[in-house]
Amino acid sequence: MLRINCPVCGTRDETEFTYGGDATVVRPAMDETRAQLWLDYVFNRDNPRGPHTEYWHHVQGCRQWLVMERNTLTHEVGECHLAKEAC
Amino acid sequence: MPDIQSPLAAVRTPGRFGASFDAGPGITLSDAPLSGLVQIAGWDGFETAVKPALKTLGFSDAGDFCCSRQSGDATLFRTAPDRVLITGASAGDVLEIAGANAELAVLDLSHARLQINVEGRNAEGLMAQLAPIDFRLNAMPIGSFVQTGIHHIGVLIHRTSATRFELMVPVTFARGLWQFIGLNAAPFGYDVLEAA
Amino acid sequence: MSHYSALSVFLNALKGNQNWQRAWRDPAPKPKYDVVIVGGGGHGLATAYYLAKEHGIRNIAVIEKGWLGGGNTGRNTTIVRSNYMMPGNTMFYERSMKLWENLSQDLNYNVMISQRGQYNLCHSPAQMDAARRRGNIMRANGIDADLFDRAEVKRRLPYLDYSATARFPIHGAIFQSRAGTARHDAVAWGYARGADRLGVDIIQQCEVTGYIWDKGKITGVQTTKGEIRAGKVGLAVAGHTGHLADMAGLRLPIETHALQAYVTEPLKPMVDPVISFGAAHFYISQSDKGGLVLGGDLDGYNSYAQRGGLPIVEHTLASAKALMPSLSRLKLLRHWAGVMDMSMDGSPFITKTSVDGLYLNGGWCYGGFKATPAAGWCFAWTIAKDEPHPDNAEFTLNRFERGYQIDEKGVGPKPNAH
Amino acid sequence: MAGQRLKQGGRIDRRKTLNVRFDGRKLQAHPGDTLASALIASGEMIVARGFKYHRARGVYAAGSEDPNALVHLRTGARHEPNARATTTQVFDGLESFAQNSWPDVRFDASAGIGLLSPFLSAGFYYKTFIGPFKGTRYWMFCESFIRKAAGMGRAVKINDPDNYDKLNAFCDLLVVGGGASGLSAALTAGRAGADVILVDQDFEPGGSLLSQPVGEASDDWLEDVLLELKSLTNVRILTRTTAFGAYDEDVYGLIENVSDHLLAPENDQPRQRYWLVRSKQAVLATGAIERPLVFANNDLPGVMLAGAVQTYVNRFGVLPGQRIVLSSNNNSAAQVALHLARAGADVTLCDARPTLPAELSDPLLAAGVTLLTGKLVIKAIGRRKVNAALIVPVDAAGRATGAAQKVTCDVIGLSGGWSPVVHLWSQRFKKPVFDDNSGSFIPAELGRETVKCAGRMVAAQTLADRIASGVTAAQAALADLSLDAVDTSVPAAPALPFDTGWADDILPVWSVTDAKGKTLGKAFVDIQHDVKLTDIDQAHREGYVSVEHLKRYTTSGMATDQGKTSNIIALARMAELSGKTIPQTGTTTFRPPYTPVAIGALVGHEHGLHFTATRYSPIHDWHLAQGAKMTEAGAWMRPWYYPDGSETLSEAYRREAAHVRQHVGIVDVSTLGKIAVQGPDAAEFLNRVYINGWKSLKSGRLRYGVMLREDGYVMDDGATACLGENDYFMSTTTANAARVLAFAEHLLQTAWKDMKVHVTTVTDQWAAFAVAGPKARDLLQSVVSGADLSREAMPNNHFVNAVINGIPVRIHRMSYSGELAYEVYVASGYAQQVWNALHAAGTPFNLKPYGTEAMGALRIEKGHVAGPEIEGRTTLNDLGLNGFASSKKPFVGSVLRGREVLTEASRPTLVGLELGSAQGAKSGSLIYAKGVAAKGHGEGWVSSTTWSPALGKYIALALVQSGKSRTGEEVQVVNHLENQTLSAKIVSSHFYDPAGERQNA
Repeated sequence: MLRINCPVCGTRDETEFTYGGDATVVRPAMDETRAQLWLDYVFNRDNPRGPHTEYWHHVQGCRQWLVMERNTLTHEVGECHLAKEAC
Repeated sequence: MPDIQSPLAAVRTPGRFGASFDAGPGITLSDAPLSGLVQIAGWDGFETAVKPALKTLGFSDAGDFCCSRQSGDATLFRTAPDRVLITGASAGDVLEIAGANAELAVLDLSHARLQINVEGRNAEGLMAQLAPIDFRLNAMPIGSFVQTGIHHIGVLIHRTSATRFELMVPVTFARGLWQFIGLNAAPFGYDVLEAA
Repeated sequence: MSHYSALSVFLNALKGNQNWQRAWRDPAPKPKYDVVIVGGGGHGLATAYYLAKEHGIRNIAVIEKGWLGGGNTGRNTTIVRSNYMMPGNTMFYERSMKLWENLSQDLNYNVMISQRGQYNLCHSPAQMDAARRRGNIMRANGIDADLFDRAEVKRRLPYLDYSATARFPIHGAIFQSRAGTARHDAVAWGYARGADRLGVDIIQQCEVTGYIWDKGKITGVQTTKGEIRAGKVGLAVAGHTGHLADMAGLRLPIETHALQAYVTEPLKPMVDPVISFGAAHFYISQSDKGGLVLGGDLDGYNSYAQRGGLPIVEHTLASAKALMPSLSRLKLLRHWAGVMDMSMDGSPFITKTSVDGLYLNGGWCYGGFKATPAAGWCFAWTIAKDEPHPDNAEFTLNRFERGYQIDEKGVGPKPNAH
Repeated sequence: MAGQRLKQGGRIDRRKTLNVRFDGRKLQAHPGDTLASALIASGEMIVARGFKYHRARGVYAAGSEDPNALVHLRTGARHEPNARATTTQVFDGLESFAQNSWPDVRFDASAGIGLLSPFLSAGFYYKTFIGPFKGTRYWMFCESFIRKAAGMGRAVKINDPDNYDKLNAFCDLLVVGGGASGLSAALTAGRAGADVILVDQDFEPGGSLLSQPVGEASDDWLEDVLLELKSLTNVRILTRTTAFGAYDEDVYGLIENVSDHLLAPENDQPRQRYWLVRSKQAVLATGAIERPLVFANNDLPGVMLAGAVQTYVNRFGVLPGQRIVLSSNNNSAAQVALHLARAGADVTLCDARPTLPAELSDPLLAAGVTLLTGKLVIKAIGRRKVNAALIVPVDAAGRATGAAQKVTCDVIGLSGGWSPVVHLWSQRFKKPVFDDNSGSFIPAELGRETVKCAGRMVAAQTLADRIASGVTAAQAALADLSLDAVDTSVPAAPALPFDTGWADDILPVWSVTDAKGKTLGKAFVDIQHDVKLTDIDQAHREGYVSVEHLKRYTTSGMATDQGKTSNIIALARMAELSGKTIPQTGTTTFRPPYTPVAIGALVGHEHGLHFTATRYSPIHDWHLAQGAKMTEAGAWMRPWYYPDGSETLSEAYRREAAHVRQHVGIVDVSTLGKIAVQGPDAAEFLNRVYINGWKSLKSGRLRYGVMLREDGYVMDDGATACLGENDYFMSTTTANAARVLAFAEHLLQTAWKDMKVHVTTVTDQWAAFAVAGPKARDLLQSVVSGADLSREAMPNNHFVNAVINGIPVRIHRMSYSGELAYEVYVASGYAQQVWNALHAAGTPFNLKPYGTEAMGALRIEKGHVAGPEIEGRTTLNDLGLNGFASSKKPFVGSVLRGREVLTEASRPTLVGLELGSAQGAKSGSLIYAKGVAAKGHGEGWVSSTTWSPALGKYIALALVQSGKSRTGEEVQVVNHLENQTLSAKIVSSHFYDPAGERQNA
């Protein structure tokens, strides 16, 4: 059981959230027409074994999308902040 | 306007259920439609933008994420950095003033949720069976609220006294949740009150 | 090396079982092989076996960082089936099924392939329609399939929940009678022994730490047991594909996720076939030892940890009780997890890569175990001939660029949903 | 001789006798007994049969590590297989039965299978049953017998009548284990004010202290500590509670047996309660399990763990035998010998060590114990229970060095040292480390702050050490909690005779063999799975040397006890054979649960109708009252059809659909997803997520829109209304509502952060009804006020606010059925009133409700796509929706939809099929050209089918390769599964009123 430290709601069970995958991929601008950039965004992942920056959506809480650091090998969770406030 | 119809009409049977104890049932369950529920949302500068609207209800600011604010019959919940929910009959009073501000988005949700009240000496114990939250008084003091899941459905839970929790649940899930809460309440013994 | 048979068991028993020989050798790695397969699971061992058997390439090493079959080969729910609908999948999995059907004889090792059948339950008219499409494609491709209505399912599986309180009533099921289970560990051991008998060196406790490069081409691997040169290097490292691909500079359409499996205490026979619930991701079968083997959803987030959490345990067991309410008082004995390469469309890769000398077998999602024979067979073909067999022609890495997503579920590029 | 109840002693209440039965035979049982102690007290030596060879088995241990005493418990719906007698607290009316035996556990017909054991050695299955035949039939034939023979308990297929509660708990400190160290930890933390949960699997706290004789000094210690703990309101003590798993982020799963010690749960209490504990810190004080020694016939009833014999004597007042031989390699058996001698047994203690220090041997000799040093039991003698022990002098490896002597006895108690219970720790942190001093695996020092270990689990030996380690662990936890330990003066450890532990001077012997290393008969490592020492040897010979291979090849450690007493022995044997140390050989990974957990316990109340939450329309009860047949649509229940009398589905939907075309019908579409899209950038947002343009949509209008996934395939469709400049009302399909909302939030919060848009679900706020049919306008106009619904005032794709019976509604004009149609939106709390008003007003217009099946028929007649067509693999072009896509702007999916395969001309595209036959096609049938063999994947498939009341024939929607260009072609529609081959003509998917005159009426 992961416990996710939502900046709005506090630390909560993972069951209140849905997972959104790798948060380091950057959605191309709307007017971007190069397919490769879209392919990278939609399909390709670093998939690291170790520290991972990932999206979580607090669907049963504040409905904010969060960006959280988590180790994929140990499941240790780290920093978590609002996706809106992430750079 | 006619009465708001409860989604529990067919499943709420007033009476006494579950375990029996000398001290009487540990739980009392009841429900009530929300007399008003309004969401105000905004963007950067939300806290400033929303102030005038909140002021009309007597709230000084948008509040914080853990505790409700009370003013008259209105209760304010800061549900997200850029959102508040206001319940109470007077909540609708903000629709006009907030609606006039393009930096705010207002929404009447008064039919979207039903209030289910969990009350009694075992209220904390029952709540602990329902949601993954620490409901003990020191962790969740009177006036605090949480948005969480019961039976995997998003709900807002407001503690209004040491022994009372008010649950705002989506009306279309209310019927099933009510039954689910009843199953969980059986070991404490519970009374179901007449419709409000 | 001794041949296995009832007679050999009998004769050995008379001698107090003292004369059994090693099932496979424990050689030191040679400096160079024609082919090095990284990964000593079912897929890697099968690849080596078929390279040697079908293509006459016998100077092969299989390198395993731990113990043979210690990855997903030894962690799955042992189900074997060929009920795939998408072009690109259908015939591949049917090849696998056909190989399974004679694998014990081929390997002279009883992998206990038991075709007790699989039911995929349908809980709505829409699911019945989807099942009909799948079943028709199977039939039209020479694969057995039957569609049963509720009454027939109830007759065959009377112990499921047909009551008025079933949250998702059973409308019917699609059935593949040739589906079933195999003894998962035996598959790794049988292929290992088979490959070893054909001269393949199986090297355990040997971890790949890097590649040997020559002018942009991979010409071997660096390992904890030293450098091993190779004409070709094939990866068959389910769950760790991303990690080994990363060392070769490849970024893949794969996320690694943990999938849990569960077994109950052993019970006298109660569930003969494999049964898949249609209202949630859940399936059940009973092992020969008597344990009910349960499978469910992914934990849902990237993980290499080989352990899962309680939320999915709860959900899986709730599905079990929803399907078969009488399971309630039976006891869960053990739950564990494997790490899966979840690809972006739920289908695998058996392909050359953009790096010369490097071949990839991965992205198996949940499907890896049942694919073992065909994956080995097709990967061997691809490595030996430098081109795919028609059965794995679509399992390329560039299919996303082309837009050919082999998406059996139609959920799109969401790895944890396949 | 068999076991018997002592006249005095034990922590049982002799004044009360409970009615407890085993295979129908009445047992002597008192409150405080376990089923196992009652069995022993009643002379029931054979309580089970072995898994493979059906050898007689007796009670072996006194806790959850027992490999043998598995029984059927209770009858009827509360029947439970594989229940462990050693942890079953007796109750009045308990019925238990032997399992895996026939006709009787004492005379099992299958016992003869043991003669075949040489042929059933390790890996036997892998080498046989391969057969000379092709295929799998031969194996499956053999397997059918193997399956019947295997398994242990028998399950009943009756629903469980009991309830299970799930409880979410939080605490500062979870202490697992209520023995001396756990109690000390809990007390230390409790005094400091920490919020503590202390759990113990037993029904009484005390751990091994309960195995001390009643009246021993440890009783006072226990009483004092428990008294103080119970007085602390910040300490929760849970007995009968097993911590079965340790999970990430310091989450622990516990099972509390609330009612299992009763005949049935009482007063609406649950059978069990599943605690999900989030603990900031944990002290694991889970104790240790005694290890046996392996020798020939070590599975005979009467062979037990030495500590278990002590427990039965001291805790339960049961002497398992009168003549007891103890076989030991460490100091811990000395105390056992002393207590047994005091209880009146004739005791012989064999110790592998050549000499014992005088402080041990003198008191033992004084108590009348016969001491045989440098000797161990090499064979248990007896047919169905122990009659004698064969004892030999041994060397340090356990090999016989001289002649054997036979000692008559009825119990052989074993102590090969102890294994700390590292299971929970290992579940989280993987591999424990080997401690040479104690010869056991203990938790590694990881520097992990949140989990501390104490007591025997870290190989603390004396009671004083164990208490001290509990205090130390709690202090460390308190420090990490930033709490001060106020008073650490836990009551001092009482002095116990021979309080020695097992580590000092242990001689690590694992098995006892002859001089050549052979056992003198079957010697079991894993007693439950019938894995013999020779099986381990054979696995080694065949190269299955890694621990995991060993385990899987021999099945050692994989039984219901998960090898609690056997894993270390198998490992030690493999180490010995490989010439390696134990740590070099490895250790297995421990998996949850620690002890088996009832499936129902983890399910709680989420079963039956509450398996998942159900969603009901505000007028659900009306549908039921009308006799509607309901159907599941995702979480929702929807009316499928409203049978008139005995109508079938087929009859009802045809009538309902025809009625809509002829008169007017009403369907509850409250399930549609509804999303408020608000803010200054709302129009731009819609412009991005929909394929079509939105900038021009005026207030009061609505528009159909289609959304793609990021990869360019169609995701969803629906209509969106412009309520005001910054205010839109989006509708989605029922199935995709949650997904669309989450996707919109994702885009706004991660990619388009500067857009001023909020999306909020309003699905619950609004009920919606579609009123469709030629008389729809007349009906609505007759009941609404404040709105002109005339064709001129309100054309298609417009909406208007109006009032029905004083209730505000919003009326959208748009048609899914192809008829003149409106959607009436009303706040859900008023939905029933408005629905009733529409029905009341509808009588003159012959208004009838229709269900989802008729709705489907109508939309198929119109060629509208729905779930079967938007199935996740279809493109805009496939579905004939390309025309909606704007070429002037980018939108979600607009680049990737241009990929090669997505734009191939030959892709299957949406067409209509007209069936000439008297039979309809079935969805999921495949399409083939005429005259072509119906093989392969086909040229397309049938996605939706119906009888068309309007056209008077069967029609279907299908996706067919190059579909549009094949209009007019006759094709085969093949349903292999149901032996149906039909002929159909490809037509436009717009079957009915393609010009849309009816909906524009």
